[in-house]
Amino acid sequence: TGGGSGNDGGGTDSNGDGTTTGGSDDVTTIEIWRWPHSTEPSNTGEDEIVELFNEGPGAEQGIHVEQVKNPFGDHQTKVKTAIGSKSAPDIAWTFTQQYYDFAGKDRSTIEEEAPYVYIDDYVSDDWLGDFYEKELSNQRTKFGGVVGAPFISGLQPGLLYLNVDAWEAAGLGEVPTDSWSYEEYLEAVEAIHGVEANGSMVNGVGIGLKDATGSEWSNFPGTIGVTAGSLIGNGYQRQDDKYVLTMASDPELEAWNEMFGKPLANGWTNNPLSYDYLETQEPFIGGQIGLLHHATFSRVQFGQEADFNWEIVPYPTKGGNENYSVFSAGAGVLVTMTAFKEEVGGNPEAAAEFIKFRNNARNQYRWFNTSSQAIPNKGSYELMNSEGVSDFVEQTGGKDIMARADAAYSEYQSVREAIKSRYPDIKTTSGGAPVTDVPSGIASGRVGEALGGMLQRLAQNGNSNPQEAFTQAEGQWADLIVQADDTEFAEESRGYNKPEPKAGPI
Amino acid sequence: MTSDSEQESAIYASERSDTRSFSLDSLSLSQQEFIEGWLFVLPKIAILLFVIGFPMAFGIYLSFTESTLLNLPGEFVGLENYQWLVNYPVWWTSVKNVLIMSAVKIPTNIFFSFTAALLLREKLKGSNLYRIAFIVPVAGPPVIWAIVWRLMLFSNEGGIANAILLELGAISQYIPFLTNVTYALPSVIMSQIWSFGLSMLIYMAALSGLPSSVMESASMDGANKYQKVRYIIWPLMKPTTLFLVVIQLIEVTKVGFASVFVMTGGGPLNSTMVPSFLVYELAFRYNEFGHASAVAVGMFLITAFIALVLYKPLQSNAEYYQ
Amino acid sequence: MSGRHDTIFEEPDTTQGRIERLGAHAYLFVIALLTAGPYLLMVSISLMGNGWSPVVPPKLIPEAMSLQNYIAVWAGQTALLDQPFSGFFINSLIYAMGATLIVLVVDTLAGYAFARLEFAGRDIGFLAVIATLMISPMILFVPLYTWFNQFGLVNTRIGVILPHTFTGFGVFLMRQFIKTLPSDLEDAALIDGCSRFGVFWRVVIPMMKPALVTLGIITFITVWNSFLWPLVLARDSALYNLPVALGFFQGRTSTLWAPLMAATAITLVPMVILFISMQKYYVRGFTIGGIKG
Amino acid sequence: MGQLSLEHITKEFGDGENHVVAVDDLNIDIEDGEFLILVGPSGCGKSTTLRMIAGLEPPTKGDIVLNGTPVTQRKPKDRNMAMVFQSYALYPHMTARENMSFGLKMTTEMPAKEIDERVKNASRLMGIEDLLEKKPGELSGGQQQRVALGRAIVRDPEVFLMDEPLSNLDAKLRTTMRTELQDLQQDLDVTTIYVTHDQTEAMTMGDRIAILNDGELQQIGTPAECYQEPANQFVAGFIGSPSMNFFDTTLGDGALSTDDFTVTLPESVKAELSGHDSEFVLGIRPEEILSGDEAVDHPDSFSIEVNVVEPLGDVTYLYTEFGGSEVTISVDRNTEINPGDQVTVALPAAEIHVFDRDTGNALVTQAKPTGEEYQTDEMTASETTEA
Amino acid sequence: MGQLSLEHITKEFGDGENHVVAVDDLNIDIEDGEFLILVGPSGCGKSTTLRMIAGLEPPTKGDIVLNGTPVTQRKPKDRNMAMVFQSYALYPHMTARENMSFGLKMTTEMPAKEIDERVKNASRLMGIEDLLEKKPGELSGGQQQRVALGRAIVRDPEVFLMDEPLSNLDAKLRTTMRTELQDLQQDLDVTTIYVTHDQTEAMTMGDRIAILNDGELQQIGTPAECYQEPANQFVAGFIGSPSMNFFDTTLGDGALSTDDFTVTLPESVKAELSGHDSEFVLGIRPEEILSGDEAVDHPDSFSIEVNVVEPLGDVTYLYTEFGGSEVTISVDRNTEINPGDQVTVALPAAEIHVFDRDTGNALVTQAKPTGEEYQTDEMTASETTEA
Ligand SMILES: Nc1ncnc2c1ncn2[C@@H]1O[C@H](COP(=O)(O)OP(=O)(O)OP(=O)(O)O)[C@@H](O)[C@H]1O
Ligand SMILES: Nc1ncnc2c1ncn2[C@@H]1O[C@H](COP(=O)(O)OP(=O)(O)OP(=O)(O)O)[C@@H](O)[C@H]1O
Ligand SMILES: [Mg+2]
Ligand SMILES: [Mg+2]
Repeated sequence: TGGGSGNDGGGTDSNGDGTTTGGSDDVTTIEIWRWPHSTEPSNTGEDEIVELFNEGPGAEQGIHVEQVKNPFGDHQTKVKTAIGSKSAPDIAWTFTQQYYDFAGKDRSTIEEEAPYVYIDDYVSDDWLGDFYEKELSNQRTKFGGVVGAPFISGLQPGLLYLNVDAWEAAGLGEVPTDSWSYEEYLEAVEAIHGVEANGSMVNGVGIGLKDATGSEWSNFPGTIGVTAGSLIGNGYQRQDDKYVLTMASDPELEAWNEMFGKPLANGWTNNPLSYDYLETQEPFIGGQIGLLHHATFSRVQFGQEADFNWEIVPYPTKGGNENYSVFSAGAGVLVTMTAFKEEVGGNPEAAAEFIKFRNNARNQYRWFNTSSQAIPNKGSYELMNSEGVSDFVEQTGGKDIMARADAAYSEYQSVREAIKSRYPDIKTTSGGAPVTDVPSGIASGRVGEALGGMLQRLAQNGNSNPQEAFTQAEGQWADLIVQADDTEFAEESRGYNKPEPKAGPI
Repeated sequence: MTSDSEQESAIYASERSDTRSFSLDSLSLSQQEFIEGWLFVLPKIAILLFVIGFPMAFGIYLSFTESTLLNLPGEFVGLENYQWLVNYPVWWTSVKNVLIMSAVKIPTNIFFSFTAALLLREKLKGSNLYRIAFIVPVAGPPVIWAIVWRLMLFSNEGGIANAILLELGAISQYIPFLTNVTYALPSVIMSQIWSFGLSMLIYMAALSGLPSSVMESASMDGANKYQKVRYIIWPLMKPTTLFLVVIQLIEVTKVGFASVFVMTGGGPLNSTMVPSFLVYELAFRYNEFGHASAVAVGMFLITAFIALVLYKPLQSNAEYYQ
Repeated sequence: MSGRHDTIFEEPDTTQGRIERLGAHAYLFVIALLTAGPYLLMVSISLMGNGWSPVVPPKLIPEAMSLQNYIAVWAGQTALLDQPFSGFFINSLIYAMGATLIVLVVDTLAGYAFARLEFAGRDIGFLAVIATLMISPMILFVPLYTWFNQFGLVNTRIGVILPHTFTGFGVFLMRQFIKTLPSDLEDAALIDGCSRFGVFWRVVIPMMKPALVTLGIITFITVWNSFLWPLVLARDSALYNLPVALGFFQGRTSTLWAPLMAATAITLVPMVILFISMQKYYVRGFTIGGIKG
Repeated sequence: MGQLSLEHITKEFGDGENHVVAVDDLNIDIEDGEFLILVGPSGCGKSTTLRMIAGLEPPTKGDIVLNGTPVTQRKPKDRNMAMVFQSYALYPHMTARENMSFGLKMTTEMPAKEIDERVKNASRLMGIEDLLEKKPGELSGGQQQRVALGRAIVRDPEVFLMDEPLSNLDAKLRTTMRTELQDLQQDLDVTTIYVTHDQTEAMTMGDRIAILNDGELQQIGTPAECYQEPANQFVAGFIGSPSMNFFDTTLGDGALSTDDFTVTLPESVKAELSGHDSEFVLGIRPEEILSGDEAVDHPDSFSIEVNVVEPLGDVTYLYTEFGGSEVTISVDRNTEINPGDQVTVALPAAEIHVFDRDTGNALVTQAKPTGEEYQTDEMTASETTEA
Repeated sequence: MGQLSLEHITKEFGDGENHVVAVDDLNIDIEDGEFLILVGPSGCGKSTTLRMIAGLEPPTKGDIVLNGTPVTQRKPKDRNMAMVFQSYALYPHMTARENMSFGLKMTTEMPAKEIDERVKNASRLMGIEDLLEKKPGELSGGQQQRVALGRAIVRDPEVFLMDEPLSNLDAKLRTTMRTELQDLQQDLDVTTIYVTHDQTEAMTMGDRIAILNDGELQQIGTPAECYQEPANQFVAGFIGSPSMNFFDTTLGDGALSTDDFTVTLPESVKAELSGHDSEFVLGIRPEEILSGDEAVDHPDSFSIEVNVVEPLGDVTYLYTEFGGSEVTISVDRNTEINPGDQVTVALPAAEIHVFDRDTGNALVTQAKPTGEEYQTDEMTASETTEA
C-alpha cells in the first residue's frame, strides 16, 4: 500500500511532504490541494476524475492521488507555508501569479527561481493543443512558457448579470439582448436603484472593492477599458523591454466612470467596500443588486440559489459598439493546476501524469458536465458538440456560455492584430502575441495595494477626481517597476494619456 | 571535621549507593538540588527549545535578511528591514490603530466589567442569565466573535445592525460601518468591547475577596452608595484593574488579528490595519518574509516593553490583597 | 460574615431598593443584548433553511425551525464540506486533551522547580519561559513548519498539539500556586524519606488538584479555540479542528451562512458550557497568576 | 450622652436546616460612659450583637434604644457610633490621615481645617502623629490598631463598638494596647462595648462583663462578681485561668464527697443545699486548693500524686487527677515539688462553689475572696439570669 | 542514641541588600535524651537552626554531628530524625494511618505487618486509635497534633525536632498537649529540640533552654538558671512574664539610684561593680518588687502612683511609672488597690539584677530565688556566652 493510504486519517506519510515512494508495490502517492467548489455536483465530478485516475492510469503507473481540501480563504496561506518550508504539495490549484513574481524575468530565471515547474516540459504539444490559444499565450507572454494547466476559463466573456424582477419593477421594459450603450446602462442603474423586488430593496449596480491589497484589483480598472475602446488595459511591454503604463488614459477612465464611477458618485451602488469582487455574489443572490459584473462560474450558483428571475445580458459599451463586448470585461482570473518542483517538495513527474489526465479534453469535458463551468479547452468544446452535454449543464445554461467563450476565444486572433496595429512599438512573443502584461505579481502585491487603494479611495470619496487618482496610482505603479531589479520603465509613458491612447474599432 | 568522620561518612555514602542502582548521595546537598532542579524543568525547557527555539531564532534572523517566500533565509541585510519599518507608514498606522484600540477598548472593558460585576454582586434575579450572556463571547474562539459581528455589521447592505436600527427608526440611512475609513476602525473596536466577560469574572472574584469589614466601616463612616464605590471599592480594585489592563494590552494584538482578518482585511485603506495582521499580510500576501519578521520583532518588543513597564506597579499594588 | 452593608443597594423590599434594582436590570439587559444578541441571532439563523442569506430586510426569526443545518453539518453534507463535522469535533477533543495532558505534566514539574528549588540558572530559565508569552505565532509559521517537517511532525496530531504546549503561562501559574502552598508538607515528606520526585508526586500533586483543574480548563479551552496552529500544521483537512473547519463554509464565491452558523454553534456551545460550569477554576487561574504575584 | 439599651434583641439566621438563633432575647442596659465587656465562646453571638447595635445587621426582634430613642431602624451612619474591627478594617488605599478623616468628610460639612484639627488631636492622643502619611500596609499591627482607634475617636461618637480589637496583636503589644485602651476610655468617657474572648482583657478592662453562651446572656456584672459569684457552672468554668476545677459529688453526712475526698460543709451551705437532690457539682479554683503545709492541718486533707509540675516563674501549676477529674493546682513559685511526688491537699469548704448538676445554676458562691483564711462567708445567690 | 552537636553552624541567605545572617556561628551540644528548648524573638533563627539539623537547609558553614558522625551533607531522610511542624504538615490526602506509616514505607523495607504494629503502638500511646481512618481535614487541631506526633514517634528516630508544635492550638488545648508532650518525651527518652516562643512552654518543658537573638546564642541553661541568672539584659527581658523591669541607674554612695529611688547595695555587689563605669542597668522582676506593708519597713522604700490595676483573678498587676521606665508590679490577688492610689514600694537589693549598660552583660544575678526574705545571696556571674 502507499505510504499514508493505510492511515485512518491520523497523518499521512512519515516524510510529511506528501510524497512517498515505496511500499511493497512501489506506489507513489501524490497530493493535490484544492478548495471545495461552492456548488454541486462539481465536487463529485472532481472526485470522480481522481477515482478514475487512481483506478486507471494511476494504477498502471504506480501513482495514487489524494485530494486535500482547504477552505478557500486559507488555501493560499497553507500552500505558501508549505512552499516556504519546502514541503509543497505535488499539485495545487493556484492563481499562479500569486506565488512568484515573474515580472521582467525570462524563462530560465523563472525556471530556476519559481516554486513550480513548466508543465510544458512534461506534456506533449499535442496535449496542449487542445487548449484555447489565448490562455496559453497569456502564460507564454508572462512566463515564457506554460506553468499551470488551465482548467477554469480565465476569460470572462463580458458577463453582466441582471435581476430581471428588479428590472421589471423599475419599469424598464425589455431586457437588452444586444450590446447597449453606457447611457442606457446608467439610466437602468439609476432606475433600478431603490426599487423593491421580492421583498428586497435593490441597489443599482453591484461592485466589490474591499481589500486594498487583493491582487484582483490590479486587473480591475484596466480590464473594463475594453468597453471604451482600449484594447490593452493597464499597459504593455515595448520592444525595447521597457514597460509602458496606459491605465491613466481616456478610455480606461471613461469606462471606469461609466461602469462604476458615476454609480458610485450617485450612490447607485450597493455598499462597495463591503465586499470583494467574489463576495458581491451574495447580495446578488439575496436580490439586492440589480446589475452585477461578474464571472461565468457565478451563474451556476445563481441558478441554484437565487430566488428571483435573473439573466445574463450583454455588456454595455461605448456607443453600444458590440465589438467591445466580446473580449474581456470583469476581472477574470485564470485558475490553473500547478505542479511544484522537487526542491520545494513536489513530485512533478507524477504530478504531470495526473494533470495530463485530469485536464485532457475528455476529462475536462467530463468535469464540465458536472460543473457547468466555462473551460479553456477547445477539445472539450468539440466533445460537447459531438457528444452533447449533461442535463445539469443544460439547466444551468453552461452550453450557451461555453459557446460565448468559444466565440470570444476565437476572436482573440483579430483582437491581437488590432492591438499590434495600434501600438507598433509593442513587444510580441515568438508566437506573435502582443505582451500586454505589466508587472503586477508578487513583490508587487504592492501594485495591488496601489490600485486597490485608489479604488477604495474613489469609492470612499464618491469618485471625486478620478483622473488624478488614476494618474497617481499609475505613478505609484511606475515607481514599483522602476525600483524592481529586473524591470525597466518607459518614463515617457508616465502621466495621464501617455502614451497617447489610440482607440478605434477592431 | 576529623578524618575519621570523613571516612565514616564516605562509608555511609557508599553503603547507601550499594543498595541503589544510581545515587547522587556522594554530591553535596546543593549539587543534588542543582541536578534535581534541572531534571524537573527539563521537559518544559526541552519542549520550549524544540518547538520554538529554532523557529524563533530563525524568525529573528529573517528580520535581518531580505527574504521572500522562495528565498528563506535570503541575503543578510543588517538593519535594513528595520529602517524600512520605521519609514513604512502602514506600520505606523497599525501601531496607531492598536493604540487607539487599546485606548478605547481597555477603558470600556474596565467600565463594563466593573459595573457589571458590581451589579451582579447585588444578587439580582436572573444574575446567572446575565452572567452567561456576558461570558458567551469570551468562551469561544475569537474567530467566531468576528464572524458573528461581521454578519451583524457587514454582509448585505450595511448588515443586520443597520437593518435593525433602520427598522427602529434610529437611523434614516444605512451606515457603512465597516466600509468607510471613518467608521471602520470604530466599528471593529465597537464589536470587540463586548467581550468583557472574563474581566467581569475576575472583578467578581476580586470583589468577593473585598473584606466585608472595610465595607461596613464605610457604612459606619457614613459613606453613601456612590461614595462607597468611588472612594472604597474602586480604589481597592486598583490592582485588579491594573492587572486587567496589562492582560488586555497584550491581548489586544491577538484579538485584533481575528477581527481584522475576518471583518475588514485591514481596510479600507489600511484604516483597520493592526501589526499582527500586517505580519500576516506581508508574509502571506506580499511574500515579504524579511519585512514581516521585522514587524513581528517590532511587535514583540512593544509587547515586552508594555509588560515590563507595567509589571512593577502591578506587583507593588498586590499588597492590598494580603 | 456578610451583612447587608457588604453590598450597595438598599433592601429589595424598599421603594428605593426596587428602583435601584430596576435600573440595574435595564443596564444589564442592554449590555447582555449586545454581548449575547449576535449569538442568539446565530442560533436563530442556524435553525432556518440552509439557503439563508442576508437579504434586506434580513430574516431574523425562523418561520419553521429545523435542525437540518446541524444534521447536514454534523454529517458533512453541505456543498462546501463533505467531511462530517463530527471528525473535526473529535480532532478538537484530541488536541485539547493531548495538549492539556502535556501542559499539566510538564508545566507542573517546571513550576514546582521554579517555585521551590534553588539551582543555578533558575532565574534565567524562568525568564525564558515567561518570554514565550509575548511571541506572535505569525512569524513562526514557516520556520516551525520547516522544523517540524524534518521530524515528520507536520500533519500529525502530535505536531498540531506541540505548539500549544510551549507557552509559559502554565509554568507561571503553577509556580505562583505552589508558592502559596505551605512548604512544611514537602519538608515533612523529605524527612519521611521521599526523594525530590517522591515529594512532588506524593505530596505536591495531591495538594494541587484545584490548580491542575484550573490550568487544565484554561489550556483545554485555549486549544479548543485555537485557529492558527492547526490551520498551518494540519495539511490534511482530516486533521482540522473546529475553528479551522469553520473556514469551509466561506467558499470562494459565497458564504453558506446557515450551515456556518450551525457549525459555529457546535464549536461554541461546548466551550460555553465548560466555561460556565468551570468559571470558578478558570478565573482563579488569572487571580493566582496575576495578582498575588 | 450614650445611654444604650438592648431590649429583647433576637437575631436569627437562615431557615430550615440552617436556622440559627445567633442572639436570643438579649436585655442589657448600658450606662453612659460605661465600659462593657462582652465575652463568651466562639459563635455565641458576640459579634452579631455588636453588629446589630452598629446597625450593620437588623435584629429579628427587639429594639435598640439610644438615649431613650429607638434607633433600630436607623442606618449605621445615623447612629453616631464608631466601630473598631478585629481586622482593623482600615482602608488599605488611604493614608492614616485619610482613614481618619474619611468619616468626617462623608458625614459632615465640616471645613477641611477643622477636620485636620480633629485628626491632629486624635492622632496626638494615640501617639501616631508621625504615621499620618503612611498607608496601613506600611504600619505594624499595633500602629494599625492605633489608627483604627484614632479613626473611631475622631468622629466623637456616642458609643464605641469594638470587636476583638486586640486579637491580632502579639502578646506583648496586646498588653500595652490593653492598658492604653483602658486609659483612653477613661479619658474620653465614651460608652464602650468591647467584645473579646481573652480572659485577661475580660477581667481587667471593663466596668462590667456580660457573658454570653449560645446567644443567651449568662451573667452580667463586675469582673469581681463574675469571678467570685459565677451565676452558673458555665460562667464559673469560663471566667478564670486556669479554669475552675469541677467534681461530681454526692451530698451525705453534711459533706460533699467523691471517692477520693470529702468536703465537710458549714451549716449555712448545708441549708442552702437542702431541698435539692443529693448530686452536686463542686467547683474550686486552682489557687484555692490548699497544698503542702497549709493542707496538712486541714481536717479534710488527703494525698495525691502529682503528674506534672509547671513552674511558670511567678507561679507554679501542679497537674494531677482526683475525684474523677483532671485537676490543676496553683502553688507558690518557690515550692519544690517534682512530678511523681505525693502531696497533701485539701479543698477548703469556704472556697467552694456548688452547682446544680442538672441546670448548672450556682447554689453556693464566694461573694468575697478570703485569702488563705478558713472562714465562711455568706453565700450570695447570683443576681442574674440562668442558662 | 542521639547525641547531637552543632559545630560553628552559620546560615546566610541572599546577597547584596537582601543578605541576612540567619544563624551566626552557633555551637550547641545536646545530650542523648535531652529535651532542649530553643527560644528567641521572631526571626532570630530558630526555625533555620532546626531546618539545618533536619537537613532541609544546608548550612553555609559549620557541621552537624550526630553521634560523632558529621551528617551535614546527608539528605534529610538519611539522618534518622523526625520533625513536627507548627502547621502539623499532615498529608491532607492520607488518613491518619497512612500519614503515620508513610515514613516507614519510604525509608525501610519493613513488612506491612510490622509497620501496622508500630502504627498501632504509637497511636495507642497518643490515644488516637479511633481516628486512624480519618483524614486530617476531619480531625480537630488537637487530634491533628497528636497524629503529627504519632507520625514522628512511629519512626523511632534518634532526634525529635519540633517547630512550635503547639502554637496553632487554643490556650486550653495547649496546656493539655504541653503536659502530654512532656510525659511522652520522658517516656521515650529521645533527644528533642523544641522551638517555641511561648514563655510557659519554654519554662516548663525542657531540660535546658537555648536563647537566640539575631542568630546568636545568648545563653543556654536550665530554665531556672535562665530565669534567675540571665546572662545579659536580653535574656533577662525575654524570659519571664511579665517582663523584668529595667532602670537606667547611676552608682554612687554604695547605691544604685535614679531620680525616683535608691537601692543600697550590699558589699558583695559593690565589689562586683567596681572597675566599671558608674552607669548600670538595674533589673528587677515584677514579683520581686515589694509593695504595701512589706515595703513600708524597707529602708529604700518610696511612694508611687498606680496608673492601672489589672486583677487577673489569681494575681493582680499594677502598672506605674518611675525611675524613667514603665513598671509592672505583681501583687497578691487580694490586694485592694485602685488606679490613682499612692503605694509604697521598694526594690530589695537582694533581688536585683545589674547589667553593663553598653554590652548588656549581666554583672549581678540572683542564683537562687529567695522569696520574701531580705537577705543577700552570693552573686554568680553567668557562665555562658555574651551577646
Ligand atoms: N450572616 C450569617 N448567616 C448565618 N449565620 C450567621 C451569620 N452571622 C453569624 N451567624 C451565626 O451566628 C452565630 C453567632 O455568630 P457570631 O459571629 O456573633 O459569634 P461570635 O460570638 O462573634 O464568635 P467569635 O468569637 O468566633 O467571633 C454563629 O453560630 C454563626 O454561625
Ligand atoms: N529561605 C529564606 N530566604 C531568605 N531569608 C530567610 C529564609 N528563611 C529564613 N530567612 C531569614 O532568616 C532569619 C531567621 O528566620 P527563621 O525562620 O529561622 O526565624 P524564627 O526564629 O524561626 O522566627 P519565627 O519565630 O518568626 O518563626 C529571618 O530574618 C528570615 O527572614
Ligand atoms: Mg466574632
Ligand atoms: Mg520559625
